[in-house]
Amino acid sequence: MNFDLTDEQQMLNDSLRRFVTNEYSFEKRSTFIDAGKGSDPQTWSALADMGLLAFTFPEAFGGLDGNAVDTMVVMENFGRGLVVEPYLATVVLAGGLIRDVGNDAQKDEYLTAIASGERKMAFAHYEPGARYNLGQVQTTARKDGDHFMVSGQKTAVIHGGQADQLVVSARTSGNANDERGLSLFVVDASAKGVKINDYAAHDGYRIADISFSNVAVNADNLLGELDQAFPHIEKTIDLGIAAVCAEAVGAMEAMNEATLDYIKTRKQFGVPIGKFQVLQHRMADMFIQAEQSKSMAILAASTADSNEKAERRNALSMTKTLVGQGARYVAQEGVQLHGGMGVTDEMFAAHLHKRLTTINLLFGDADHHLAQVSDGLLAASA
Amino acid sequence: MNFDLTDEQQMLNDSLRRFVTNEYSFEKRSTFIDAGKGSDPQTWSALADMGLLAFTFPEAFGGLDGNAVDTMVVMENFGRGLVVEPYLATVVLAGGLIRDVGNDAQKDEYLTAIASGERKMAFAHYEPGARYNLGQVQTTARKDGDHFMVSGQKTAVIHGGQADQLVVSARTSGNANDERGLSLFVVDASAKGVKINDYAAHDGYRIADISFSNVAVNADNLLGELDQAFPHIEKTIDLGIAAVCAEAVGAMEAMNEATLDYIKTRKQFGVPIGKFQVLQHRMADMFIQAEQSKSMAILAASTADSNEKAERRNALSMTKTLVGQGARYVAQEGVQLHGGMGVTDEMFAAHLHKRLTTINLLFGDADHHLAQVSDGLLAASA
Amino acid sequence: MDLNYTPEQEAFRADVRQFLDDNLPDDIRERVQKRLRHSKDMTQRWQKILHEKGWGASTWPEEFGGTGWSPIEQIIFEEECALAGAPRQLDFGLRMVAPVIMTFGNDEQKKRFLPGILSGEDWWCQGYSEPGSGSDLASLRCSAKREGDHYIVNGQKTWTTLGQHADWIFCLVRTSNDGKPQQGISFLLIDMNDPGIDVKPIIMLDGEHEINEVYFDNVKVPAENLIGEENQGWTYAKFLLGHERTGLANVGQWKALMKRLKVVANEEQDGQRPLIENTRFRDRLAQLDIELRALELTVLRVLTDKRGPGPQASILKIRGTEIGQKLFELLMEATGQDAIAHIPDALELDYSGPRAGSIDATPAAGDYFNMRKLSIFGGSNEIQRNIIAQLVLGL
Amino acid sequence: MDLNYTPEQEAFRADVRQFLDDNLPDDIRERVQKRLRHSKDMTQRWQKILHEKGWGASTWPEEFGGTGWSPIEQIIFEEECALAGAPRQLDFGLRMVAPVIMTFGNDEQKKRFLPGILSGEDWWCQGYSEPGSGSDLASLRCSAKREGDHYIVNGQKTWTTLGQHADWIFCLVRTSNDGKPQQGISFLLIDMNDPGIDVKPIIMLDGEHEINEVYFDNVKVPAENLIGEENQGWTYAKFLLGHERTGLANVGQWKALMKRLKVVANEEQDGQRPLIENTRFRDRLAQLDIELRALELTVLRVLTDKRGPGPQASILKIRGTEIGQKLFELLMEATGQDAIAHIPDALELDYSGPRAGSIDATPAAGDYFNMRKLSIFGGSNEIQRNIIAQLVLGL
Repeated sequence: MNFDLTDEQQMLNDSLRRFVTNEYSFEKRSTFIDAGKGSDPQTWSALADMGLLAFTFPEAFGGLDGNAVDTMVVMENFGRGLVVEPYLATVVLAGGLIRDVGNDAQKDEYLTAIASGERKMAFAHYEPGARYNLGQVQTTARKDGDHFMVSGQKTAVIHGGQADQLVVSARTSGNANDERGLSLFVVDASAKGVKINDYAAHDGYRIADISFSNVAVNADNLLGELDQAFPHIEKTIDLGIAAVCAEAVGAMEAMNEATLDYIKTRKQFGVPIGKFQVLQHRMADMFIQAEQSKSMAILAASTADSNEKAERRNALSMTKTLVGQGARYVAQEGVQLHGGMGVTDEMFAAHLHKRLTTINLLFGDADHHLAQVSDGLLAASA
Repeated sequence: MNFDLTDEQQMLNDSLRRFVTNEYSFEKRSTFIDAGKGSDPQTWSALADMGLLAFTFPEAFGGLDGNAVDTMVVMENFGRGLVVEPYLATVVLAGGLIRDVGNDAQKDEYLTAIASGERKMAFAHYEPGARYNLGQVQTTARKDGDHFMVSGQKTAVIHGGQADQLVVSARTSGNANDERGLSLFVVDASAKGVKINDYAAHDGYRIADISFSNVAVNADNLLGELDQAFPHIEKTIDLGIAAVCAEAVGAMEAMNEATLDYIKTRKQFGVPIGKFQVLQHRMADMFIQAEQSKSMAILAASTADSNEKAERRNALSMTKTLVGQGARYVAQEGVQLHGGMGVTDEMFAAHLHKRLTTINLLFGDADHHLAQVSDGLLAASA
Repeated sequence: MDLNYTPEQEAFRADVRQFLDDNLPDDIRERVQKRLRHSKDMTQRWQKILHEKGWGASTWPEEFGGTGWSPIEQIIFEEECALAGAPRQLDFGLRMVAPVIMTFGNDEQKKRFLPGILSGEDWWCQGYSEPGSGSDLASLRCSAKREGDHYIVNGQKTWTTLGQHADWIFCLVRTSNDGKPQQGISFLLIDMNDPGIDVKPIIMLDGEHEINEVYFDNVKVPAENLIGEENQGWTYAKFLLGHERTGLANVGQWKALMKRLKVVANEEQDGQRPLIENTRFRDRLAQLDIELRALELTVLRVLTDKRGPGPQASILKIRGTEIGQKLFELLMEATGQDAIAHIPDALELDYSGPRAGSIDATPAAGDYFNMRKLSIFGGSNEIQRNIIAQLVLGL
Repeated sequence: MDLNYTPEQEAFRADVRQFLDDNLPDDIRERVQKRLRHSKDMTQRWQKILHEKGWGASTWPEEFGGTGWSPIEQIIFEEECALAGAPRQLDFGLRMVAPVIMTFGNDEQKKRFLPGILSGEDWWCQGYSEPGSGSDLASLRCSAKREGDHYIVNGQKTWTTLGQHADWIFCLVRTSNDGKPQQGISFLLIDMNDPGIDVKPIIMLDGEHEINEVYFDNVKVPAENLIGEENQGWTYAKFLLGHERTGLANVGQWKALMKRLKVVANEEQDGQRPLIENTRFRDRLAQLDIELRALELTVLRVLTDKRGPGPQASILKIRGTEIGQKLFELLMEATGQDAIAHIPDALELDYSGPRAGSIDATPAAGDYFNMRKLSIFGGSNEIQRNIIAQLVLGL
């Protein structure tokens, strides 16, 4: 039982902390977002140069065999600086799937290109009306000679508009809500029949709705086994949950620092407002929430790579619940303690607020995951 | 639309306030409780003399045709002084049922005796394992000549051990959870086969578990129509809910006054602790909770007499939810703000805490009633 | 005690509803009900329509052209307007500066300013807060020096909501530095077209332009624009804050929003079922429904209390803003991941491009972010709790 | 980073569990698991059994007869003891006065007092709070005047938990009125059998006798019972408070209680189904399960932090007590109306009379009431938040 980072992780952490502090100022970030590209080429290649894009890939494909704890270190720092690069989409989600179920040829093609920064990818899974139910897939892939014809709608695809290729889940058998019968395909974003509505997101990310209309996908682009994708989708979402929970912890800590700084300097009635006991206790509770969330984000990162499904899903749902609630508390109170300044777009706190809020909506909100844990209790008692 | 008490209600309120203040001190109350009788003869006859025990009965039987708003006025004052007399059991519950479904002979026998203070009654309805589900009745009444033979278990009978007669719900047809098939009987507490386990309650009341083993009940003692008791049971419980919610409001106001008084006088670090902003805001929230609860207790009292079942039950469940939550908040914070003193039995605040806590457990707790409101939303949307 | 509306009140409600059916323009209704971006034009058009009916000022006495309605009638009117999708009337003129002018202004000022407020021709904004003086309003520094029959105003105001549209601003200005900070404050009405006034937008966290900074550089204001007596402005400001808090309960709007939220919960899908069948979501909806009912009854209790709304009005501000924020939070969570996309163009009525999810998802997150202001502006909820503790509880 | 216990730690856990299986007396286990009234005898018997095994003091270094266990081993031990139904060891001796004696006492004092604590023969209680000095501990007035080789103690202590059983009391006493209030305080050990000591019960809101007032009337205490230096007691008290807070997280006990709560949720009926099938109840159980897991991990993080537990320990006290209170609240609500009956006799093991509802209902409400103390005693949670604000956040 120990909570220490390895020396390598500590180094990674330190260099990322420096990078975010020195190279990713709030002002720079704003210009990146205003450019509307979903990724800043210089930043992305800097991340590639740091080896970050390959860290969690197998050594054979240029990586370091990193795990979810490494991802936690990365995402926590991204959270502190609100880095909006497509790391989650490309490396954690799409890259993670290819790493976990791709064949060697696919790994060679995609992981290497991701690692070098040449290629961006995204994971198109959620569908309109599915809400957070992972098995609810109506997009179909119909076998047609040596192709699959993919048709359907995907929604809330993180950085879907910036991806060169999309990993798409589609139904190859079964009914709309069946867990069996799902398969994964790598689809070119530029393929005929792919239509992407790319939106800015409130949090500075990009997010897309994507429709597939009889898109012809070569059978070679089937990722993993036919009909067997569901457990891999679950695991990938769990990796995503662990990643955004770590990001939330970084953003909570940044919010707490910004707020603490603000209430120590901002004066009302002749004294710094941090002298008011009500704000002190509120700040103490924000601190407690961040610490509790950090503990759970560690649990999530330590469990997300596991293949023991029930235990893993329970730990991840516990984490997403607590972090979602903690993020909401810290986001709301952080703005409240900033007073009027907190609701202006010029304050970093406002942007931390927005990201913390949307993290709760990603991969299932606190209510959704509390229900998972709760129903797990029922199953355990049966 | 008006929230004013009538002149009669205002007079009732004033005289009760005086009675509770002058005749029902905390010290006296303790001696009444220690006596273990569940009712103090002098107090009970004083209430009878004030006409209180008859207020809500028909004029023809010595009453004043009062309504649930009158009961609210009474119970709010009882809440302020934590009066532990069997008013709720005798007048509101058992008396209310006899008033609503009894025939003239029954009314003449029981209401007149209740009004004069000669007779106490209780309503035995809830059963072991039923929790707050009103239709869950397994006690049976089997017709046998001109008698019914009653057998079964009742639990949490408020002042059941002090009653001369019990109004007992029993199944005369149907299955355990059917709403149809329930009937009501007046049963002598001293009848053969009635076994009463009379307990002190944490809040100073008395509460009993009662078993019926082939108790012979004369067919004349059937109250209302055979098999048709359920809607009357519901309405009686609603009257009970309105009553205890009013009581809770009185107790919350008393808790707020006691706490305010305490934090204005108790000094720490050289100043009254009421000068600490955190306690000020906590006190403000206690005040807000009491005001919101009061608004809902008025709604409950104004609706409890209605025969429009869906609307009435929804209003009562809304009220019990909000008052249950408010009572919990005020009870917990009241003790917390009293510090160490708050957890000692010598403080009035401790007793307010206990009564506010048990009120949440009577007739369905906040969770139970929130579920009723919630499921009502689903029904309304269908 | 009778919680039913009287037959007269019900008849009044029917009249209001009929009027709204007949007169509320469809485009305005649609903008409001879809929670799209509001415009100056829609607010002014609607005010004009109300004014023509004689309903321009539901809270004013008849002598000034108001309706002379009772508090209950005002509430019924507001509720029906909100449920029908009428835009909120502009508080700054109708409910803020007007009561001050009526109570403390002279006859000339009443004649000059009230008609423009009533007709909606004059757009008013508020000049209270300054950088560094938010909750601590009395520390304000924007100065007005008397020079002959004018005041020369210098300084800055901030958080000026909708100031970009304004014809007039009512300001608290410092006319003296003697005595306590509260004692040297005056209440001045300033023409926004005066030379030396500069309005700069502040962008809110939802990306919208709703608030502003207003700079005064040697602005010459006729002395006849001073309300009441010099250095007595604090008294008028406190009077006004009392008025503001009662309105902030916002029950009518929240009821309209709750109604919409229930529709949304039926329309949004949660996999194989409508969201309303999700027990956890529905329980939160039910909880909020209960809290809103308690707030509504408390507002009615306070407004019908013969003693009038005292500092207890702070309760309404606190609960009203808390409930409003939770409503917007639930609306956002109801639309889930669809709420994340930020499509500013889609907040216009003529938008026909793609949008993420349903029409309810479009404004959901932006509104949630924007509404964080509710517990901050108009006297933060911390200040309101201080008021309760000090003025109601005597702590 | 590895959240698994090492094989050595797992082996240690198995040893502890085996020992508990073999040695924890059934009657004691039953009392604890049924949450019946605790007795002095059961605490002392169990301490004796542990002492004979060499496990009398899991938190002490070996040189004083402790186990010398690592923090993780201590946690495993506590958790297994709680899960098995062992009674809580008496903190006042083992975890409060003992560390002070070890750190600040002289060799004579160590030899004299530690063995009795370890064996459980000496029952200790705490004399800190006084009427009027609760959270503001430094304002205490109970005086000790030096006369020759004795101190003469006069004054009153209160909130003295289990003082009715005590052989010894460790007291903060005022030995000087010079300087700041903190500067004149000394740390004195007093024999409860000394003439002039009077113990009066305070009945808690659950009706139980657990705390006391202790009066000192010219009590003659040998000067050799002074710990460390005169007037330096405040330093030792602060040291001790740090120790107390870490223990207050109580994770082992809460895990045992959570386990029981899950059983209760399966056993209690909600009409036609077990309570666990009630979604609303189960969701609250799940929420608490999550919070407890977060607390557990935070405790482990703090305890394995090489920098040691600083003022962050206040988090553990706050969350530990909040979670404990919620557990008892849920236990009470699980048993519903059955919890209302108050049957003091049924808290004894040999009770065979009637009881309302299940065995879990008997102590449910009383425990809930009693546990309100958790957020008040040992430095109220308000004080803990002050500590975080001031010492951790620098406010």
